[in-house]
Amino acid sequence: MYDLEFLSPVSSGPLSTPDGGLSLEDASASTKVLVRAARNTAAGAHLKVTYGRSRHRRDGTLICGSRPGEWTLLADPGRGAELVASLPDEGFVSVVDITHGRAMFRLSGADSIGVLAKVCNIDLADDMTPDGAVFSGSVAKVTCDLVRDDRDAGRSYLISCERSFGGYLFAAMADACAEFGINVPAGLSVH
Amino acid sequence: MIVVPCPNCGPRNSSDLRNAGEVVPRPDPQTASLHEWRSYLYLRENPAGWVTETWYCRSGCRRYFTIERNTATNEIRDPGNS
Amino acid sequence: MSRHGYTYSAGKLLRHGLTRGAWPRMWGRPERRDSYEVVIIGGGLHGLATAYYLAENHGITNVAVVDKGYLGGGGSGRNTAIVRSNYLTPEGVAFYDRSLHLYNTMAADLNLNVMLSRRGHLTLAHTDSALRTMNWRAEVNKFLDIDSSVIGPEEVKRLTPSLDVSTDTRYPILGALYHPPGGIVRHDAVVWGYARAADHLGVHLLQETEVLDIVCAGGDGPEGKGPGGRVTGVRTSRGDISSPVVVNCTAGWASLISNMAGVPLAITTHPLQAAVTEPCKVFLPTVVVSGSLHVYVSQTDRGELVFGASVDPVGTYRVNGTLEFTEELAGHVLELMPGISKMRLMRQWSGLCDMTPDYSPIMGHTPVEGYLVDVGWGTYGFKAGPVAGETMAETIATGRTAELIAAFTIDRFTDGDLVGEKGAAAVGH
Amino acid sequence: MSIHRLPIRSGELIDRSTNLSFTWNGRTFSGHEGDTIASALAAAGVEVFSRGMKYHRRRGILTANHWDPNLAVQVGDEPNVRAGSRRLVDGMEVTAQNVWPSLRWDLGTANRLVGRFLSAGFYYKTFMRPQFLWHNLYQRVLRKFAPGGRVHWKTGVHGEYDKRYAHPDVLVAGGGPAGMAAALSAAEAGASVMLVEQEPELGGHLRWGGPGDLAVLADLSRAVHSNPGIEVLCDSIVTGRYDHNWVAVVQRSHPVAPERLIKARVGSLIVAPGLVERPYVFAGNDLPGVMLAGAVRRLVNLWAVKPGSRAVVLSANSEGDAAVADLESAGVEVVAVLDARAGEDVVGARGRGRVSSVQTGDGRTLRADLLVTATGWTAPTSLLNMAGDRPLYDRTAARYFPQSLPDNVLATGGIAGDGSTTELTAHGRETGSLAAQRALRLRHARRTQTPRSLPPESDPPDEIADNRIPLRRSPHPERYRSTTHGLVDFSEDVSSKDLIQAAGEGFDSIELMKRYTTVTMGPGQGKLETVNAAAVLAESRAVEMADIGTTVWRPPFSPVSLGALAGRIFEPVRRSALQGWHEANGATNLLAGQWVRPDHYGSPMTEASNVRENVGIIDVTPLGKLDLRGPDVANLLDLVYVNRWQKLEVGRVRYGAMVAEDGVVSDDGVTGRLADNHYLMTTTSSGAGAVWEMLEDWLQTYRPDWEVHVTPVTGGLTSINVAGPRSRELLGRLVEDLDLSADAFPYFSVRKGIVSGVEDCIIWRIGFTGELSYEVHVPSGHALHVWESLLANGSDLGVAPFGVEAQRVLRLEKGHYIVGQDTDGLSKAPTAGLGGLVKLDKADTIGLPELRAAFERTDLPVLVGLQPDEPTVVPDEACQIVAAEGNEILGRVTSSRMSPTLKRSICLAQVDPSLAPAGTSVTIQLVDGRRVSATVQEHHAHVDPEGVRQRV
Repeated sequence: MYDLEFLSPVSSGPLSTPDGGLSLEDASASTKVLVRAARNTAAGAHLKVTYGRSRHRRDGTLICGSRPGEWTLLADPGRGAELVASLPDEGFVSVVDITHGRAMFRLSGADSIGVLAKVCNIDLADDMTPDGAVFSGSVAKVTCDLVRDDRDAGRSYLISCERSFGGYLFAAMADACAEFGINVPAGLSVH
Repeated sequence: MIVVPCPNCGPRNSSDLRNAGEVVPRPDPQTASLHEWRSYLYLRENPAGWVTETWYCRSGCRRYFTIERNTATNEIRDPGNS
Repeated sequence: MSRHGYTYSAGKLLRHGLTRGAWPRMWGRPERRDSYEVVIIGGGLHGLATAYYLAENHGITNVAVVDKGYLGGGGSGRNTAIVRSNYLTPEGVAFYDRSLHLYNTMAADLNLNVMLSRRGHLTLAHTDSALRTMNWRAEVNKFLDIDSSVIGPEEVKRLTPSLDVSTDTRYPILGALYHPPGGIVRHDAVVWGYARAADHLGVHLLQETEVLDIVCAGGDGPEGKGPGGRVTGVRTSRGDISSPVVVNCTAGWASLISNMAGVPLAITTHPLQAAVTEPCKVFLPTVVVSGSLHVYVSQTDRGELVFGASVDPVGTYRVNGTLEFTEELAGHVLELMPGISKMRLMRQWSGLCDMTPDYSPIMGHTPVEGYLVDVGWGTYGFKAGPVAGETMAETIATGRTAELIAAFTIDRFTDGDLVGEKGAAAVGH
Repeated sequence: MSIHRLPIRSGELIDRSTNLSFTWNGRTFSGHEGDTIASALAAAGVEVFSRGMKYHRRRGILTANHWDPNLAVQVGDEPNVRAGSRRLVDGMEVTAQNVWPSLRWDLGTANRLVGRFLSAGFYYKTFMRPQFLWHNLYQRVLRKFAPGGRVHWKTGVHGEYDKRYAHPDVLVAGGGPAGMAAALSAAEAGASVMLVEQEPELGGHLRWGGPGDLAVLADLSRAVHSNPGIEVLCDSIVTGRYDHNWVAVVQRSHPVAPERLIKARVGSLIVAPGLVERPYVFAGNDLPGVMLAGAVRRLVNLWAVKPGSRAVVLSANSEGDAAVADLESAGVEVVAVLDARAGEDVVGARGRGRVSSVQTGDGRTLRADLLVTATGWTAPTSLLNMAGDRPLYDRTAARYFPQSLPDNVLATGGIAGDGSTTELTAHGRETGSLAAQRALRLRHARRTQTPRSLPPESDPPDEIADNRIPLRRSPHPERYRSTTHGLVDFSEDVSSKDLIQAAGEGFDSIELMKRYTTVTMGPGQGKLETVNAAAVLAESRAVEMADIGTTVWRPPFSPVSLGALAGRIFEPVRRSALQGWHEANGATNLLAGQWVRPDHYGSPMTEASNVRENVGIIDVTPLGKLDLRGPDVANLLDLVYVNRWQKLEVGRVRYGAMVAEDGVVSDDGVTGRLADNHYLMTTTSSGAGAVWEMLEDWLQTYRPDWEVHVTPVTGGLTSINVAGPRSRELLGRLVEDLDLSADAFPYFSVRKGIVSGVEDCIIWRIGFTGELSYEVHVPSGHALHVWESLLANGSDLGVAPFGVEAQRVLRLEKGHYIVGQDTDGLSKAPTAGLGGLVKLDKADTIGLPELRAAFERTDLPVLVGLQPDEPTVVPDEACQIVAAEGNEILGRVTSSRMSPTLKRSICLAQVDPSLAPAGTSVTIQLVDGRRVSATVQEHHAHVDPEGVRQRV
């Protein structure tokens, strides 16, 4: 645990509509740990989700089956070392703390599906992408990992991308939100 | 924007993937003659019909896989079903 | 009557207007003979030009041009009609410069106005590395006496005021390769001009005649095809034709035709798409190309903007076009000219391009005697049409490979002597 | 002012309580909400809206809808607006296009005098000589006559356009009775439906029908709008159907965007666009006052506009008959109804500026100011063509019908056949159910194949056969052209006579005819013209229509603005964690691929000198970085690099170069071994993505037995190069528990450690600049802290940031080549001077046979260090190296700079092997044409070729 401040690639604070029906906020400081393991290893069994699905562990970690043989663990800031150490180390397993390597945002609210449908070609209907769905795709031309992670029965998505795209992507998302009533601060430019 | 059936992700828009072209077996670099090697590098069947080709699921599972596609119609089938 | 048949002129227009008399046919629909001295597969620009120069320059008139459809129905009528000679390699420059020369005198030579418009050709550079490539091309061009130079953003703006040369854009225009002789031609007229002239010289233009097979003897492969053999004729949808010389002048189908002779090619076929807007009053005086943005654009005399791009990344014989092409095209055009967002795209189409590993054609003799190729033109076929016809005719008539095409031999891939044009070719229109 | 406005009509669209003011050619007019531009002007008595393209004849309303070729106008800065369908907006400034100086007095009419000389393709037959006249005069004149509106390229902006994706099970193109019925039944079957209608309101032809039609319309429309499973998009057009049912919709009714492109992946596409009425070809058919029956019906019933006062109607069908009734109800005197079914005909219309008399087939001349024709329909089969269909001509019905469609495209409504409203809606309902069934099966399969989705709870719906009862095909006379010649293409001014002439000249296939005469090439793309053109061709060749075929209708169905197609332009840019600092501290940026990075901070030469004399720091984050883990990493490195990797020890770093399978140099970088099974690879900035994908390819398809995990960490590790003779001292102030001495931390080794309190930093000692230098890779969330600490702790050492330009100078002084700049698409390993690095005796390396072949060649170009003999001359990069005598290119300068260290110009160059030996004098041709001499150097490096400085 550093006593240094984590500097996010996103300089903007949370944005939301006056009625709170749509919000976009930076979550880049969250702990993100990437686990790669062959199917037959203990780590794979331990994490208990398959590609495309996610589950909340009791310790607050969101475990995402992000690719075949690949998991992403998402948790509150500062838990990287703990999560890395928590995995059974047998067989061919790689655990990489990618907290610094990924920008992440949370997009929430009933209109979030409308926002995302403007910049992402994935079918977001409830049967194709239900709560807990994990998927990857292009968002405003940046490859992203997404999780539908509803909150308080409201639609919500976690969207993460390579860190260096973070500033651009946050601005592009904010821009897509504008027609739903979010006031985009001046200076948040997609270029 | 054709749909490419990724064996891991399900159907995906082709813009999420990269087409890596016809599958051409790589000759043994120790024994191949230069002529064989350059045939592997440059010569292609290029049929107007079914071709076995590789795709990389760039925005999705990041796996390489092969499918059969009809280059005259863009129909796609699994190599297992041909 | 002239050597091209009925002579067109302003006077003739006047006479026909006054008498309302019918104009003669530009070409006939002749009866097929059983044998020809030369059979050319493909009734597009290359095939017709080859036939014309065989007849005109070498007196070989017992020639048939066979096409499965109508004249100029393939790439000849689907390209964006740009001509230029500012290539990267000395081989490329010499070759395309000869072509440009033939285009310059074509209207008079063929007695048909092909509407050559030498309006200047700008290849924009948005990055340091692109600018370096432009410099490279300019230096090679200048050394070979081609009118070509790198100019700065102010000069770009002066030549083409609708371009956005401000520096705060995502793709700022850092400069451009400027090639004053480059321009556009009415592509269909070029086809018709060669067709009309070849027809008059005695060449048979056999439309709606599909080649089903190339007949060979003595080769290593099945049915006597392949290396070591020789050609004896073609089998068509309208009967067999015997001929000691068969020339593959097709684009889009070159691999399939060549396989009929047992000669595999280093080609993959990709569509190249184009589109045109509704007409608007003329405002774009030059041909503008951006390699980084994969777009080229010019405005026709009718006021339409004609757009092209680089070939589709996925090889296919489909020519029905894609939506994403128009989306990317529009985005890129508006990066260059943000003021024209209200123009409407009216029609899109695509043609097939036979791409070779080094973006240069495959020309001349093959391991099968009497079977010659003029294929693999990628996206450059239109510019090269006249010189390809001239050099192929020379190669056929003399039996020796014409000097200008010596670098484009079929053997270069197995010999490891690729031509270096690829560096400049990303979108080199 | 609304002199032609009729009393209230039951189906009218206008809201008479509103008053919208607009201008037409500078004069103020008014209209109502619901008016089109054309209906408001027609109500005010305007008869002429445009001029023909070639002969500049006056043009009035012909079809009074979207396809009207005579109603293209300029609205503000928007050219080519369809006044026949664009709804009036208060304050619109509307002007006529293609006229000069005015619509009323147009000088272009002079062309009419010479019209007989301007036959099809006339321009191909003249202006051949002299050439200079063509270039300098004729062409300029021709360009002046280009049709169309004005694009405001100086002031226009790319406005608020956006796009969205959609995934409806069923998309219905066309909101007429059949389309609405189809949407309803599809939604009832459980499908999600998108219903797209071109007009601002649903209803299609029911809108201008009688009370019965209007009642059906009201019921259907209410049901559609209240069904939650149907998304209704009016004022929107399905512009294209592409492979795998990728469908483009341009929505004009969006509350924010002027036009929004919707890209829909559709389960089933239902094509229900109705029919397009076609004009009749006869002399004078382009006179104002000649209208189609549909135009009259729309003007009267939708906008309550009286289209004339004395009418002659030529009717071949019920639409013509209904027009007669509408005209009578509007108080228009119907002078004569000519029944085309009984062989009656019109041979001409005459008048100055507007029809004043009509010549009939039986020789009568009738006085009239309105001539209405109803001679049949064109099926707008564009979307079906795009789906691969080749519609067939049916002689009895005198129009084209779909032939064979893929399972995911269905046709209903007028395009599929004729029927009463009841029959059309019944067919629509059956089509909707079938489409839904097929789409739901697809959705079931998609859910089964997609791991993130909810697995389906039930079996897929049963496949049902297409048991729809086809709509009938009502007999219709084949009436295309009268005994006289008239216009076939109104936008292009092409007459039937032109077409017959073209066929006679050899342009006797429809495609050749199209190209020669430009028929169907205008903005309508043949909606009105195609069938008439085919009919004239058939006539001239004396063959059946069915033998002619039609031109292939290409997308888009209706023209789409570039703004809508472009949408929001997404061009991702990448920024390092330090980019904000750079910009706040005076950096001039450089765009390198997707990266934005500092080129310099004011003076690149000073920055470079400071590195040689003191210490500089540079942000090199864009350097590609790949974390490699697993027992087989060394095997992988052996495969992808030309050199050997099995013996790299933990804590050591090695340079590696890559070639592709064709032997051409593709990338390079250093790779360090951090632990037994843990490496960090770096690549060029531009090659990072490609190298990653290439590694995955080899691991997945060629050696799946190897255990290696590749993780890209480019942005996660911010890379800072600390370079210069005082770099050790500077870095020493910030590291904890790390001995930086030459013995403990030698050249080309790597350590992990804490830098300025930041853990997990990776430091390696390499020398791209040729100086003692350390590359520090810092977890990016803390990178700014480290960067600022370096600056804060080194002011006494002279630390200063340097940018890319200074780095380029430094590396050139040191003679390091850059892949893609000093090498090109043909450069093989020997050219780059990799002879000492390449190991040809490995079991496998990418491109191994080509590597072996390359080293046997003696003719490959060679990269050399080069110094101009005149030290102040810096040849531009790309200058050619030429033979001193004769006309031959022997190489080129690939990199060049003024060296601040040597105070002279230095270069790298690719040269012919004959020029490669050190000491050879070569000739460089400068950009201005001057030639200078230069001497080949012994080393690539101009400064410190022995490498003393970086090894201290």
